[in-house]
Order: sequence, then C-alpha cells, then structure tokens
Amino acid sequence: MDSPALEISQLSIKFKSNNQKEITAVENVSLNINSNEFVSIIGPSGCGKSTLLRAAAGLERPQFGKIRVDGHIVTHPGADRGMVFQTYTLFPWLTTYENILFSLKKSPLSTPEKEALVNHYIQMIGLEGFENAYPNQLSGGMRQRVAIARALVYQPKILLMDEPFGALDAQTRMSMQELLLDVWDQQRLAVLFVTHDVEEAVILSDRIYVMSNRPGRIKTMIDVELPRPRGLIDLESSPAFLSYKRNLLDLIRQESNFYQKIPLSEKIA
Amino acid sequence: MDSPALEISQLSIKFKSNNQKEITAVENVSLNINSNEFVSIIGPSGCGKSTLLRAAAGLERPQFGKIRVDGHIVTHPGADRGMVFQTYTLFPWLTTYENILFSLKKSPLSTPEKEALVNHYIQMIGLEGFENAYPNQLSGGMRQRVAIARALVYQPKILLMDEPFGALDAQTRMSMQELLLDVWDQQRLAVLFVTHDVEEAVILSDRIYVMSNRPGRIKTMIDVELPRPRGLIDLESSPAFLSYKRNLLDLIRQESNFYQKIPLSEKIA
Amino acid sequence: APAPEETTKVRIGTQPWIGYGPWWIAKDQGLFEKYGLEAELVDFIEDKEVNAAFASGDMNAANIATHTALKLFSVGLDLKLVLVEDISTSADAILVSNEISSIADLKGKSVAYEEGTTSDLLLNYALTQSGLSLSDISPVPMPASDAGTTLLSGDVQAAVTYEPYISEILKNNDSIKILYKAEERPGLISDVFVVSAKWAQGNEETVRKLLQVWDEALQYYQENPEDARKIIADAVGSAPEDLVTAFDGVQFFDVNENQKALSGDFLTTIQDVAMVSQSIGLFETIPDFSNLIDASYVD
Amino acid sequence: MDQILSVKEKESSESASYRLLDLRSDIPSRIYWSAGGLFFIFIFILWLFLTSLKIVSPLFLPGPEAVWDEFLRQLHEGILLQDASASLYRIMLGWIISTIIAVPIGILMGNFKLFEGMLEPFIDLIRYMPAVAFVPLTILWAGVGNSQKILILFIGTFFQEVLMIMDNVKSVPRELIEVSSTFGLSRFEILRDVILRYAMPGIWDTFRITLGWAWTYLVVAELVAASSGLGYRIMKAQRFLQTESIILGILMIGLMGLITDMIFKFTYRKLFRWLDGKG
Amino acid sequence: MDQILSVKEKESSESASYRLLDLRSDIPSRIYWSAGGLFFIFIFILWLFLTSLKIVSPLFLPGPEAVWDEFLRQLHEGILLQDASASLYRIMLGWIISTIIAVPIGILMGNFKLFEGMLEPFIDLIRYMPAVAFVPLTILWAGVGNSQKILILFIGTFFQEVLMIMDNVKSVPRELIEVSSTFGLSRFEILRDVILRYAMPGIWDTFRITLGWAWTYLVVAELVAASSGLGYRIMKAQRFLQTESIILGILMIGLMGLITDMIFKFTYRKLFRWLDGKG
Ligand SMILES: Nc1ncnc2c1ncn2[C@@H]1O[C@H](COP(=O)(O)OP(=O)(O)OP(=O)(O)O)[C@@H](O)[C@H]1O
Ligand SMILES: Nc1ncnc2c1ncn2[C@@H]1O[C@H](COP(=O)(O)OP(=O)(O)OP(=O)(O)O)[C@@H](O)[C@H]1O
Ligand SMILES: [Mg+2]
Ligand SMILES: [Mg+2]
Repeated sequence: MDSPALEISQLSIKFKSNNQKEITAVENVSLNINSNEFVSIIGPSGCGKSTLLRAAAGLERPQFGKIRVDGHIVTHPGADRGMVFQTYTLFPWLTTYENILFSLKKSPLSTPEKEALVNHYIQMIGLEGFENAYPNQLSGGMRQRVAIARALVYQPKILLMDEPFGALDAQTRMSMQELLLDVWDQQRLAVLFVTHDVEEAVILSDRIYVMSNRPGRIKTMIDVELPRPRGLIDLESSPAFLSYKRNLLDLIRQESNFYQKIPLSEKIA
Repeated sequence: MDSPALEISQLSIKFKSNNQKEITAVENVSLNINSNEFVSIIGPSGCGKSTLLRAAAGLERPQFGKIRVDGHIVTHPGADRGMVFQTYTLFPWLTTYENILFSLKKSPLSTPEKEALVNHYIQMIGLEGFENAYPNQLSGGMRQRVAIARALVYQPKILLMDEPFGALDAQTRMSMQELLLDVWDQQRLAVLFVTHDVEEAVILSDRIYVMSNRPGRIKTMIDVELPRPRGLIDLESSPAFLSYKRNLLDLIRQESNFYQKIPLSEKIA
Repeated sequence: APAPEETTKVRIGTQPWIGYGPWWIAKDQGLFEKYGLEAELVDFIEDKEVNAAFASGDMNAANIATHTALKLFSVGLDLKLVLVEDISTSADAILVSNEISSIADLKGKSVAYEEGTTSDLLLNYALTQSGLSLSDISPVPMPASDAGTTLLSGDVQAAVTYEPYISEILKNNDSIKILYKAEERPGLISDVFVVSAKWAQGNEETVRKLLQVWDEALQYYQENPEDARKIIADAVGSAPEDLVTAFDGVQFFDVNENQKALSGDFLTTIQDVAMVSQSIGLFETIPDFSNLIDASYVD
Repeated sequence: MDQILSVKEKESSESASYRLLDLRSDIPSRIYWSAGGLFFIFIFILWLFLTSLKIVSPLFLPGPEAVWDEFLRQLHEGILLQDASASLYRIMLGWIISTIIAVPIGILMGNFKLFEGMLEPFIDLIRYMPAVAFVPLTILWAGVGNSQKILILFIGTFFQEVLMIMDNVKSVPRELIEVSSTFGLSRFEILRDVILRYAMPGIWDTFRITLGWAWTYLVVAELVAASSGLGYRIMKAQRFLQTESIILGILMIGLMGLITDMIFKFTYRKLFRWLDGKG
Repeated sequence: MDQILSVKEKESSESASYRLLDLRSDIPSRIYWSAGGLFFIFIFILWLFLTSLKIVSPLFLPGPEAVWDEFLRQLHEGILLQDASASLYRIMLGWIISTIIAVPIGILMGNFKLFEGMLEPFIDLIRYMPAVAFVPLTILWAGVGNSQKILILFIGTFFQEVLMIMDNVKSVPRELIEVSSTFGLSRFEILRDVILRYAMPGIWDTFRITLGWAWTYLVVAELVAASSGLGYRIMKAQRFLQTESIILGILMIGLMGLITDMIFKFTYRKLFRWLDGKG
C-alpha cells in the first residue's frame, strides 16, 4: 500500500455569491497525508479551510483537481472518512448513547458488538453517567466529545476535523487534545485538522500547512519535529516549541494586521 | 476620589431553571477595580463569568450583595459602563458608521462633534472604507471591532468585555489585543475582561481572578507584574510570562480534567 | 295501493320552505314506505345549493321555484316539471318601514333582496306595475335570510323576503309592515316539483307514486291541519304558532288541480314568469319551454 | 450586615414593579395567568352590562343568561353533543386527509428544489382563493354528502399546510444532513432518520395551526345539506334570527378549536422533550 | 493534464443529474422556473382535455375558452375592473384598519408579559371562530354599508395578525435590547429604535401573509349588500349557475392575492437590503 491515505491534488473550488460574482475559496491546493500522520491547516478566517475539508469529505464538488482516498477518487461522502464539524452537529433528539450508535447504522457489526463499541467510546470520552442525556443537557465541551466519539466509532481511516475545539474553554480544550492524540496514536488514523490556533497546531501536528488569505492557497508547509508523546504542559515552555510558535505567528501576521497605532486626538483625551 | 471605579461586594446571583430548580451562578464574589486598571476573570465554561459581568452592567439583579460604581449603587444599565458582549450585538440594519453613532444618542455633544468622534474611532479600528457596510458584509473580526468602537465612543469610565475575542482567529485576535491595550492606556479606562484564554489574560491584565466551577466563586487572585507596554510577540517567550501561564493552567486543570487515559480494547485496535 | 316487495330509493332536494311541507308530512306519516319508496329529503339552505346538487345528478328530484326550473332548463339541464306544488299568496312580500305606503314611495329608497330569487321577481314585477324599474330604487343585494335583519337594523327602508322570515320580522318589530304580496300576480311565485329526465326514464312508476304520495300528504294536511302544521314547523325549524300567517300565505295544488293547471293556466303563468326572469337577467332569450313540462304523470 | 439586608429588601420590593413594566422581563406566572382570567371576567361583565341595561337590543346581542339557557336547552335535548361530535368528525377527517397528502408533498418540496419550483407558484396562486366560492363547485364534484364537506375543509387547509410543511423541512440544518451522509446513509435513510426527525416538532406545530384553521372553515363546510353540526346549527339559527343560538355556536367552535389546539400543545411538550433538554 | 480534464468533464456532466435528485441541492434557476411554468401548462392542458372532450359537463367545469370569453365580456363591459377595484378597496381598508390596531397591541404583547398574559388566552379563543358566522351579527352591528364588509375582513385577519406580530416582536434578540440599554436609552427609545427596527422585516412578512388571508375572506365579506366586487360577482354567478363566471372570479381573486403577495415580497427585498448585506 504505497498511496497516501488522503491525496489532494491541484484542488480549486469556486462559489457563486449572492450577486452572482465568483468567489474562489480554494485555489490549486495539493497535499498528501499518510496513515498515522497528523496534519494541520492554519490560516485566517474565511481563507477556505472549511471548504478544503468539506471537499475531502466529499461534501463539495471541486471545479478542478481531484481528491483520492487510498488511490480512489472521492465523489461522495463515505464511511472511510469521519468528519467533526466546526459547529455542533449532534442530533438533538438522540441521547449521547444513541448519537454515537447512530453512526454505526451501516456497520456490519452485530448489535452486541455495536453496543460494546459505543460503551467503550463513552468511557473513553469520560461521559459515563451521561449516556441518556440529550445534547441540550450537555455543555459545549461534552457535546464536542460526543461528536468526536461518533466520528471515531465506525473506525474511519481518515479523520477530518474542522476547528473542533474552537468553542471550548482552555481546560476542556487541553483535555480534548490529549484525548485526540491518544486515539490517533492507538488507531493509527490519518488526521487532517483545521484550526486557527497556532499553539494547538504545533502541539498536535506532524506537519502544518499555512494558508493565505482569499483566494485560499497553501503558503508554506512546516514539519514539526518535536518528539512524541508530547506532554502538553511541559512542551509549552520548551524552546523548540516556542520557536515553532513564533515562526508561525510571524507568518500569520504577514497575512493580516489591520491595526496601526494612532494617537487619540486632543478632543477625546 | 478614593472609591474604586467598580466595586463588587458579596455578590450572589441565582436563577430558576426550567424545572424550577435554583441554580447559583455567582456566589459571594467580591472584587474591586480602580480606574486605569485592567482586570481579567478566567474560569471554565458555565462558571458564571458572563453573569458577573452582566450584573456589573446592571443587566442582572443580584439576590444578595451590591455593586458600586464610583461609590453609587448600580441598579440599571448606564452610559458610565460600556459593554462588549460575547455574541455579536451590532444592529444589522445600521452601517458601521451608524452603529457607532447610535451609542451617542444620549450624548450632549453637537452633531459635528459626534461625527468627528465616530470618524476617529473608525480610523482607529482600521475600518476606513467600511463606513457604509452593513454588519452582514463584515467578517467576524470586523464586527467585533465595531462593537468595541461603539462601546468606547461615548467615553464610559468602565469597559466590561465578555470574551470579546473568543470567535476571532489568531492574527485578528493579536491585533485586537494591541488595539485594546492602546485605548485602555490612552483613555485611562477601568477594564473588566472575561476570557477563558489563559495567555490572553496574562498578556492584558494587571490582575487576574480565577473562578471555580459552579457555583461560581473566586478561587484565586493573581497580580501580573509584567512591565508595560507589553510587546505581544516578545512577551510570549519571556520566562516570567511562561511561569504565569503555567501557574494559571495548573489552577485551571484542577477545576476540570475529565480525560483519563484508557487503553483501547482488543476488539477495536 | 298494494304493498310492494322491494323499495325504490329516491333523493329529493328541498329547502326549509313550508310550500314543500307535504313531503315532510309524507315522511312523518310513512307515506313513502306505503308506496314502496325509500325517500331521502335532503335539506338545503339556499337556492344555489339545491341547483348545484340537482345539476350534479346527486338529486333525482327537487323542489324548486318555477323561475329556477326555467333557469335550469335554459342552461341545458335535462329536467321535467311534473307537478305544480304551491303558489305563494302572501308568503312572499315586500316589507317596509311604516313611513312608506306605496310602491311609488320606494323611489330612491334602498331595498334589500336576494338577486336571482323569487324576491327579485316580486320586486321587479311590483316596480313594473307601478311604472318604475330597478334603476329608480337603490338595490341592496343580500341573502333573503339577511334581508329582514337589515330592515330591522334600519339600514334599508324596504326588504323583499319570504316566510318564515316575514313572520320573524313582523314578530320582532311593529314599525314594519307588509307593502306588497305575491298574490297580486298569482303564480308568479310558485313552486314546482322537477325530476331528472334521465332518471325519470325507466322510473315512470316511481314518479307517479311520488305524486300519489304528495296527494295523500296534502289530504292529511287538509284533514289534520293542527298536526300537519306541527310536523312542517318542526321540519323548517320553527314553532307552529310563529307560522300561522305563513301557512295562510300559500295555496297548495293537488294532482287534480294540476291536471288543469299543467295543460292550461300554468302555461301562461310560465310565460309571465319567463318575462320577468328575463328582465332580471336570469337568461338572455326566453327558451322554448314546451319540453320542460311533462303533464303525463298527472293524468 | 444590617445594611446589606435592607438593600436586599429594597431591591426585591422595587423589583416587583420593575418587572411588570420592563421590556421583555418575565413576570410571576401567578400574575400572568390572573391577567388572562381578569380579562375574561372583564369581557363578561362588559357583555352583561351592555345587555342587561338594554344598551344593546337582545336581538343584536343576547345577554349571557340567554346564551346559557340556550346552552342548557341544546345540552338537554342532546343536540349540542350531537352537533359537536358531527363537526369534530368532519374536521378530523378533512384535516387528516389534507395532512396525509400535504406531508409527503411538503417533504418533497422542502428537500428537492425541482418540486418546489414545480408546485410552489401553483399553490401560491390557489391558496388565496376563497373556500366559500368553491361551495357550488364542490357540490357538483362531490355531491352533498359528507365528502363535500370534507372537500371544503380540505380546500381550506391543504394549500397552506403544504407550504408550511415545506418550510418545516427546510429548517433542518444542512450540517445535520451532511454529517449523516458521512456515515454512509442513503438519501432515503437521511430523509427518514434525520430530516423528518428534526422537522417533526415544527411539523407538529403546523398540524396544530392547520387544524385550528379547519375549525374556521366549519361553517362554510356545513352550509350545504347538513343535518347536524355546529356550523349547521349556526346557519339554521341565522334563519330565525336566534342570535343566542348563533353566539352559542360561535363560542362552541372557538372552544373546540382551543381544545384541539391545547391538545397539540400538550402532546408537543410530551413528544419533544429533547427540545428543552428535559429528557 | 489530459487526464485531469477528462475527470473534470465527467464530473460536470454527472453533476447535472446529481443536482436534481440530491437532497437540498440548488438547481439552476432556469430549471427551477421552467418546472413551475410546465406545471401550469400541464394543469391547463388537463383542463382543456377534460372539458373539450366533454368528460366533464360544462355546467360542472366550463372550458378555458368559456372562461376566457367571460373574461373578455366582463372586461369589455367594465365590470371586471370595477369589481376588482371595489374589492381591492375593501381589502385594503379592512386590512389597514386591522393592521393599525394589531401592530400596537402585538408590540405590547410581545414586549410585556403582562399584556401577553392578559390578551393571549382571549385571542386564542376568538381566532378559531368562523368569520362567516359573524355575518348576521355584523349587519346588526355595522349596517350594510362598506363598514360591514370591512368588519368581516377585520374579524378574519385581526386576531391572527396580532399573534403573529407578537411573535415577530419576540424574535428580537435580548442582547440587542440589553446593549441599547447600556447606551442609556429609555424604554420607549429602545422600543422605537431597536425592537421595531429589528422586527420590521418579520412584521412586513406578517403583513404579506395577513393581506393574503384577507383575500380568502372576500367572498364572505361581499355576501351582503354588495353591488360590485369579485366576491359579489361569484355569489351572483352561483345563483344564476354561471360556472364560468364563478371560475373567473376565483381565478381573479387568486391572481389579485398573488399580486399583492408579490408586491410585499418585492418591497421586502428593497426595504431590507441589510438582511443579506447587499447595502
Ligand atoms: N456555499 C458557499 N457559497 C458561497 N460562498 C461560500 C460558500 N461556502 C464558503 N464560501 C466562501 O468561501 C470562502 C471560504 O470559506 P470557508 O468557510 O472555507 O473559510 P474558513 O477558512 O473555514 O473560515 P473560518 O475560519 O471562519 O471557518 C469564504 O469567503 C466564504 O464566504
Ligand atoms: N437567564 C438564565 N436563566 C437560567 N440560568 C442561567 C441564566 N443565565 C445563566 N444561567 C446559568 O448560570 C450559569 C452561569 O452562566 P454564565 O453564562 O454566566 O457562564 P459563563 O461563565 O459566562 O460561561 P461561558 O464561558 O460558556 O460563557 C450557567 O449554568 C447557566 O446555565
Ligand atoms: Mg471554517
Ligand atoms: Mg459567558
């Protein structure tokens, strides 16, 4: 098996806006991800990160270029790729347990096998006791954990995550990162992870692609050669980590820095 | 003038939930902020940060305790306190210019004075050329800049900010932080800033209150004695900064860490 | 009549009009059964609904006003007029408030009436007789059921309507009186029994039996007026004492009288009705009515 | 401590008046409900006043006692129950038929732009047409039995219902559909297990509203050749100027409508507990 | 390069069929509109077919040519325009009066729970009452002039309109009200400058929908003492059994309703450009 788990080549995606103008969301993007590789994409808001991920999932049709999973061209969404969305996408009428079970609908496993699997993941995301809670009864962090479990339980080869921790508070976020790294390591997943948090990208990734402002192209690629397993708290004060972070921040600031110091006028001060 | 700009003492706030149970959102919180002081509150999601801030704005009525501004008890919202909300609160039917002008409705200034003021702030937030754009035509970062300008333009003594940068991307966030520090410095504002981003709190604040999980109490108070002006990028690799950050992260992790490493069962691996 | 082995079903469209009363007597007294008929009297509120139901073929027979029969015939409906049921003498009338004393006084006044109905005919006839026309008054069209109410509320000075509304109005207010009654032109306002020609073909015997039922019911009415009037009053939803004037305002026709009418009198009446109908716009040209009347059943 | 307590007292007494007059603020449910009750009592007293002092003639507006007597009479004679059940039967049948057809078509229109484009302009044209005007046509088409009455109720509700169900279906967030497709579900499965499940509370609300509208068409439906029913009773009462019977009929229809409305509201809360996270 | 191009071609041809059948996917507006046009043509041909082959008697359903002739006749005689304008006048007046009263009450109910609690149960009861049943009562109350017709239109629209406006007002996000209060605005200023401004598009839509409903009440309104109007023409045609005139009247009402609907939709887009950020 030589072909990469996910191969995106020369991808371009355009949209028609309200007033019929064409917006190029993604332009000529190529990238590969091998199995058991953790790849992040960072870039300013609106640069096309979500669009790229959606295309990989089979939810957007490219105008040009192609996307291959294990060498096969992607045309539709499929159970080989799990996706965690930027917004909450739990089914509000299903409990935690049922939400996770739902994604196993098409699985050939027997019912007891499915149940064991669901219970395992509930335990792993630390939601024992919340099996019968509806999404509205869960906090934002809990919901996102369920969404991750739901995307993992059917054992996709590739996990696509679109700013999954964007809405979480600092401590929940850290726990989620640990959880994710463990799962990734144990299941030998290929992960494509979108974020706008530089620190998060460095902590998690083997490789980081930096995207430019619209039209979204790949501006730079950075290999993160920090040893694994990475202890999150210790990492943050290591010089290597800080240099990656600084490097990325610099790249990003070139992209957009609107603020110029202006002295307040006399009238106001 | 000896009394602090904002004085919160023994504040407790309870809510009735759907099923008539009482939820204590804020319990026995006391804190003071002097003018030209920048104070942050961090804490896990749902711990009562927003509720505390809303009480300071006069939008929630406390069950117990009191809030004083310049020694006077707060009962209603007033133009002495400006507030920037967690969600976008621009008026969608008004342009950038009109949105900022709107908050000057009750100001005794003359029309030309108002116009000059609005134009000044538009320049400061870097939105020249977007004066006539409606909120729907602006990006998230731009909208939040307008919201800040709108809260500043009528020159309140106290600025209450509820996770104002939570939804912004890394680079926009950095620019906004610089902008905010400058304004704060020039206008000698008292700022009460809610965030769940530890780094942000350290960068901006003179003092940080850490809140505990529900019921929201103040757990610790930390004085941040980093020199000002703080160059954002340089700061991040300074040992003092890193030690504050680490300290806070430790405090926060005690509050909630759901994740326990669990090996995946045989069946799954 | 001999007791038949099996019953024939007939659906008859009616309205709550005392002129159709004998049918309810027949129902009450079991006269239909006696003749081996299973009749269903379907009660409608307005003309237009009976018309539509009869036209749709849902009704085998219907009780309708003469001019309605002419109208249905003129639009090409295949129907036969087999019986003149009654003529109105004082059961249709023009009601006015006290200050009006003649038809001529109606000039310039507002008059409530239902267009295309007996009221329309009566009003037009009355106006023509006094040398006036519709353009001399100010017409206020509305359902006959509302016309009296409107007169009571003082919004119009005159209303054309029929029983039982007339009794109801007079009972409620003594500042209102009858100005003009249908008997001024006997037969102008009359009711007939029509059957679907298609259905009648092959059901000649049933039609004949229906007329016998009518005759027998009418006989009962004449012999037991108290009892008969109560049956009818119940059917139209009123109290007998409220309908005394109403009953006095109709003159029923039995089969014998029909033999004479359908071959003489009534033919001229029809021409008169047709003319007034034409003047109110019921039809543009007066059709040839020779195929409408079928007197064979009353022979 | 003393001082703080006094502040607390001041606040709470002040807050009572504050709450009633403040924009959007919640008020104690005690006050909320008694306001409604008091308003009903007010209307009742006004009615009593106008009629008993003969300010309005009883022919125009009968007094409450006349309506009450009429109520007792009809109840006693069994007419009232018979009318109510006849009407309820027609309403339910007309509405159920309308619903059975409206649901699949609404779902098609909400999910497939092709069907929306095909049917919406036509329905838009038809839905403003007055049901009353269809009465003679419905007689011609459906005779004078119950089917004609049900057809009128159908015409009165169907077209609005289809458009509302289309909107309900469209309210399903695109992301929920997309995430389901990443689990490998077929279009039909997504429709059944995701779109319909999500849209169900909205559809239920549409059911409630359209059933309410069906009641307003009852009189028109029972215009023709009915021999019982609340609408029929009203029409009949009109003939004899029995205003008290008209008012009684109108009140009964309003009440029946309110009851069916409340049943749907109640079952809504029971069926869709997940909406407010009460499990 | 060659290979990529071929992929592209394959995709795009495939995507055309994909789009039409896919859940929620947009289709070219060309297809969207022609589907609607074709459906109208289909209905028309069906009508022509049923009538010209005499499958349905002209008394039940007249052919398009008969309706067209009737249209030309009424147009020629000036009746049509006169009817349409008489009806339009009544509809507008009834609806405007209903709106003038419904807007302030709906605003009060949407902003103050006290008013909601007071009026909602009452309106809930009344709104299911059938407008037709009110006809005799309205004559007694308002005579037989235009005011009676307008009263009927009012009864038909007002109660639903109030509840809808209440909901529109309630849709204003609490944060917008709160942020305005931090600028020191009074309750009245917030109401006028924030709540109403925000709720305006919703209220405009309520206007559109309720005006549409007013059209469905036209026939009932023109039942009594009208001597012109589309509803009157239908009633009269019913008595004279002129089915083509009935159909013409119904079509005209549908069309007029559609036109007023479209005017509101159009002005909505013009008035509330800020909604989709087109400036
Ligand atoms: N369905 C669509 N129709 C039209 N334009 C779209 C559509 N989806 C995305 N866009 C546009 O494409 C561009 C890229 O959007 P995208 O959501 O991929 O950005 P992003 O990088 O994910 O931003 P964020 O960090 O805010 O999530 C944006 O300008 C957006 O407005
Ligand atoms: N109006 C209300 N009615 C009932 N409960 C409320 C209300 N407002 C807040 N709460 C509850 O009070 C608690 C504190 O809420 P608050 O919004 O202050 O938290 P927070 O710290 O701002 O959280 P986040 O970081 O997610 O914004 C939560 O449990 C919340 O559910
Ligand atoms: Mg995105
Ligand atoms: Mg908050």
